[in-house]
Amino acid sequence: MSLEPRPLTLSSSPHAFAGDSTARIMWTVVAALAPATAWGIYAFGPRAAWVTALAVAGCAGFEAVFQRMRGRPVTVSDGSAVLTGLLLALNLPAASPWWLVVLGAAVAMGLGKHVFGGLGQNPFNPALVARVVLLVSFPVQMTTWSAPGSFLADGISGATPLGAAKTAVATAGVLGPAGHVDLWALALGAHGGSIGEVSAIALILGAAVLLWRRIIPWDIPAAFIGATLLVTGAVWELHPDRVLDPLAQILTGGLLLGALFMATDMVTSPLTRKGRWIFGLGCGVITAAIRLWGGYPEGVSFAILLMNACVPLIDRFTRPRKFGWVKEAAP
Amino acid sequence: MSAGRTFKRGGVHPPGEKHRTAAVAVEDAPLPERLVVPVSQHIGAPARPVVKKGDRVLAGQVLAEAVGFVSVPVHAPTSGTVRRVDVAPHPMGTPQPAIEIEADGDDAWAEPLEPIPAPEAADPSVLRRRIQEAGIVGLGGATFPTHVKLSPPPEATIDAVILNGVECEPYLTADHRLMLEAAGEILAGLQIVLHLFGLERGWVGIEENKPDAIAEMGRRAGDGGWAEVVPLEIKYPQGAEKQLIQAVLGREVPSGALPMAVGAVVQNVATAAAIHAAVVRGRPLVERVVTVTGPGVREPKNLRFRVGTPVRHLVDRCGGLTGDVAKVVLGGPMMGLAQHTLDVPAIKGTSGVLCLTRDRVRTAPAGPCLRCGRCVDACPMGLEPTGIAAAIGADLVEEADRYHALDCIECGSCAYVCPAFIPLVQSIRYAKGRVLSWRRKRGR
Amino acid sequence: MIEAVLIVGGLGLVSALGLGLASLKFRVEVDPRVEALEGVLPGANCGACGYAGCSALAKALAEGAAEPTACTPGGAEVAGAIAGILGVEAGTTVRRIAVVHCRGGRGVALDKGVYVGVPDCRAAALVGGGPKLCSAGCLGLGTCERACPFGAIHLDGAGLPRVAPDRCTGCGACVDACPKRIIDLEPDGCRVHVRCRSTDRGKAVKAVCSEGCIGCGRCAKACPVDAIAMDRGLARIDPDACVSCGRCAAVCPTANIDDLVAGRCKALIDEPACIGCGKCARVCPVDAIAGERKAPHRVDADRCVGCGRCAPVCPAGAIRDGDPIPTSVETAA
Amino acid sequence: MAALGLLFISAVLVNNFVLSRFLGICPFLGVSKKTETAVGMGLAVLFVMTVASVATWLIQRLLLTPLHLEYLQTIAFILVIAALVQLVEMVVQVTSPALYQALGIFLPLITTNCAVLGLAVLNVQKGHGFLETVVFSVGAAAGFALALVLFSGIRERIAVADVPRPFQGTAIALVTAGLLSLAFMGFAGMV
Repeated sequence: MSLEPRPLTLSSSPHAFAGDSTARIMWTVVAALAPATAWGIYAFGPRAAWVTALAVAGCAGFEAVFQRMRGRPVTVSDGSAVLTGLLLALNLPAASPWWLVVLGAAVAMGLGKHVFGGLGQNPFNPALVARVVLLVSFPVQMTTWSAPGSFLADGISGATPLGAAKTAVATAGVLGPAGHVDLWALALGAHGGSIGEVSAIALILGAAVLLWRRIIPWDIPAAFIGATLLVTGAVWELHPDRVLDPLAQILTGGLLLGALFMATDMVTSPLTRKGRWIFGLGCGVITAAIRLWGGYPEGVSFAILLMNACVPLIDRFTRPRKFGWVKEAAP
Repeated sequence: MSAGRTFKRGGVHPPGEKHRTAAVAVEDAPLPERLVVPVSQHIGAPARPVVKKGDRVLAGQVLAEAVGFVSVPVHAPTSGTVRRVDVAPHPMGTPQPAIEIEADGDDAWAEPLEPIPAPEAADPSVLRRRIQEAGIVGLGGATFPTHVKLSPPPEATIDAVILNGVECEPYLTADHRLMLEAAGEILAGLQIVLHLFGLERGWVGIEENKPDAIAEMGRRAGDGGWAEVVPLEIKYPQGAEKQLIQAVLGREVPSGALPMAVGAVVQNVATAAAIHAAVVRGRPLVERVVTVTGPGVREPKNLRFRVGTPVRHLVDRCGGLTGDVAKVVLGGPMMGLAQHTLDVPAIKGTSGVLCLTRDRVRTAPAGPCLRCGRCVDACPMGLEPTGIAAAIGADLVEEADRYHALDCIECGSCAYVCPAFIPLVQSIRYAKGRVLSWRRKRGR
Repeated sequence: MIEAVLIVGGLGLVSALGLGLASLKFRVEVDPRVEALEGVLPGANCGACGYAGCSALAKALAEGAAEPTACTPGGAEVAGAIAGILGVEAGTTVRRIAVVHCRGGRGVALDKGVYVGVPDCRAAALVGGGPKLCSAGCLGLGTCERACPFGAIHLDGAGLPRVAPDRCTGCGACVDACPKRIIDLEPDGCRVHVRCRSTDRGKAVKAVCSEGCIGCGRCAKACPVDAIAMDRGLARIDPDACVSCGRCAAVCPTANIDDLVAGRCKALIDEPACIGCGKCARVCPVDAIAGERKAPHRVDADRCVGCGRCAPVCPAGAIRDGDPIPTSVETAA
Repeated sequence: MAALGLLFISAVLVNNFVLSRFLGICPFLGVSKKTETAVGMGLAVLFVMTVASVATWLIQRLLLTPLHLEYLQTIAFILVIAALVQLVEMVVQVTSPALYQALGIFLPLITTNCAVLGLAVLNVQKGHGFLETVVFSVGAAAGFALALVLFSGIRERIAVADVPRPFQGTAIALVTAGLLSLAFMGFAGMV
């Protein structure tokens, strides 16, 4: 006789699972950011490590606090807060004062995430919400860039190539020396900027893993980068003396970090492939527009937030074609 | 890349897990001492019992008769004495009326239905009646009465008959073995179905993970071209009716419609074999092949059993359970029903007995949806499972309807891929019920 | 100054003319009563009336498609207001409240196994009928609690729903929400309930639940007014006939029957005050009151079940509480 | 032509009436629960804004300024707007009773909508010509509709989210509106 194992598990079908989990996805993305983080710490020194640690710990801490306040299980171990913290840190200048980082973590977790009910329910990318709140509230601290290699990171030197270009055009009307950028230095990460955005190579390396593991879709980065390239390229053709060349546009600022790691955030990007293309294109066009004509030198964060806001509508109008429906009824 | 045809949208690739039993020949399960034969083993009106406690019955004798058109009779699986006509455990979970038979061990058969040795000369209405009399239902697991499927309304034109030998559910090999061991009967069944519609030519869809079955069926079908064996790419749910029709014929069954809307009829291979047995040999449907498998079973096997045999009896025949079984499923892992006890009867629709060990059973609670979109990509019906689940979770029935919850075929692909462990199929099944009652209420 | 007046006046005139013309073209008949009706309805949109929310009911009321008493949660007050607006007579409404017919909470009714899935009774019922071995039992996942628009239902420690009678409006949202159909609306007057819906045999019930109705029939025998009928092994109390005497609860061997009456007393007639009208005798369900017309009546204390129906009908106020009747709980203790 | 284009973009994005000038918050919060309603409201506002600003511009140019009655601006403008809103209300009630129901009190409230009046006043203050008035008005109304529709999409998502109790309802709507406004700050300095 077969002894009955008691009690048996009762659940609806299916009874087999692909094996991926939220925690695994989050931690994989965290791991994929390791090269960019490492480069940031190498380039900007221990100060960058301190900011990173503070942001990560801050987000994890606030996540726990807010979850406990709501009487929900604390899910710091799923890695989502750690990921937000890491992304926030990578978006901050290495010279950020401690209070800026902690405030950013609080804003990311509070206003960005838990006000909306926590993981999966926030319409905007929490790290970007924090970055933009800090940027408009503390523009000086948020744009005090350190030059890589200045291991003291005291905020005396360094402007981002985009910032330099904007200032040059604003003051002299032409790029002048600000137009001479070394593409290789940009790719490697030897220029000013926030901790995680400077090294294109490190970012691409990490994103390659995510693309291969299908954790991020390729459509969003492709559309995002493509659109930026196209718009800035077209304007560069007309005014090469006032606009950085399109390749430099891709390699500078937060574009790669944004396109590969922020715009691809599952929670705040569209569900379907068509939607992801629209989303990516929108991000690219807005980024280019802000960079070319806006008051801010960099537009990636704003662009992604703006497109985040469009996601519900995009989803609504890019429903997948249902099987057996020749023509989709009104959405 | 696979050369096989397949359906266009969605689908997943769960590990096959068929190695345990694919090479194990079908074995007859010995008769149990007691059999519990539910009167409801099909979709439609439950059969009405015509025997009472104490009656002697012979194998093949009618125990309960069909009630109406969408219903089939239930036959005695072996000879013995009726011990009880009462509610008894049922694979669906809630106890249902059943006839309990104490087997006498003789397995004496009643007079068979009159054999029709030359079905190609018989009148289609006679054949359809025979298929109902024999209690034949779809053996793929849906258990829809076969004669109903074979009786389209006069305005429908059927021009394609497809036999479903896909067996896309992981673990299961019952149809695979049947195609290897009874290819002739299956094809004879196909011939009868083709005759019913006055057709010359049919298709047999088989996934490419069964090359031996493809070869065997192809060999038996011969060169006449009347039965085309179609190799299909390995992708779940290839065996779902609408997906199979699209894979084989390239036709898309409209939402809410039956396959006959595109002129197609799909029958499982085991059903075809049962049709052959019922027509040519006059045998009612009282037995089928089941795959008893999973990491929790000592010696996984393909067993031919009599309807009403307790699952416990089948598991015992396979060496019993290993220690840490945590879930018992009737059917396959993607669409099967979890059981709370082994004391349920295996019935006409039981294609598998799957015993999963603790390490394969998920008990972690569901997390919030990450909107990763994997369920949307996986859904073969082009639905947004997460949208339906979220809508019904917030009690927005109308919203769930707008998401076309009713189109869901409950294949399980969405929940299979969900990294947040959300029981999407259960949510959607629930949503379907709510949408239906909401529509009824609105219609009022 | 004059220009100002002219300009503003002229603009007003032009607008008024334009609007006047437009209103001729775009005329819509609105029944002003609809708005008034919406005003008196509770606005909870509970759906108890069978319409999609209060405004839908208001429309139906104005069209005469619904009765003034259609809003059960609103009770007599709202019905009166509606009748006033519509200018009709309001019917009477009997106050009904939700009653849960199961006491198979945790530790009382056995589970089939470990349920993993959507934490909702209706969804859980789709997984093999739900995680309880008793197929008629409460699944305890709180769907009724969430369905109640008035916060009148809460799960207790054993996972069983408890109805707060003062908050329940009898809207029936929980009745529709329960997949096991174990919640009914019953007249508020009936305070004794069979808390089981299983029609299984006694043995089968005992195997899965220690407090289910096993169909022994003792309650039916004990009932002085024949309000209990045995239906396929399940006792059912007819709430209209029940006098809430609690005798059934006292004899139930599985303590399944709930007796919500706090304390009962035998009726006692103050003989000098009795005017001998006989009203009390007519309402007594157990014929415990007798007496000659115009002469003082007496209560047969052995027969009296303490239902309390006589006291309110006495025009002389001559009936008061006599000896207390021990409740079933005290009997059990 | 280019100037008009810039004026339009400025009105839609850079100086969005709702998200940058914080005008018309009442309907923005009131009728943004469903996208369908938001679209209806957006169209109604588009109509009222365009016609009202044209009408008020004409009144200002042809009556008030020549007669030196500028002090009557507010009352005259409100009169015109109110009449227009009445007209829209009648049309909507006939053509789409469902939308009329959904818009509820917010439809007549367009009358006192500061966005409409603000637009009319802005047109005068900025000394816009007729064509500029039309373009600016359509742009402003389009910006209002855009913000409203975007916001409604997000709110539909929030409706099924597990928002903490103290934030449910208007609170979370205001938080979201704030974040949306923050995102629109990216356009600052563009024109």
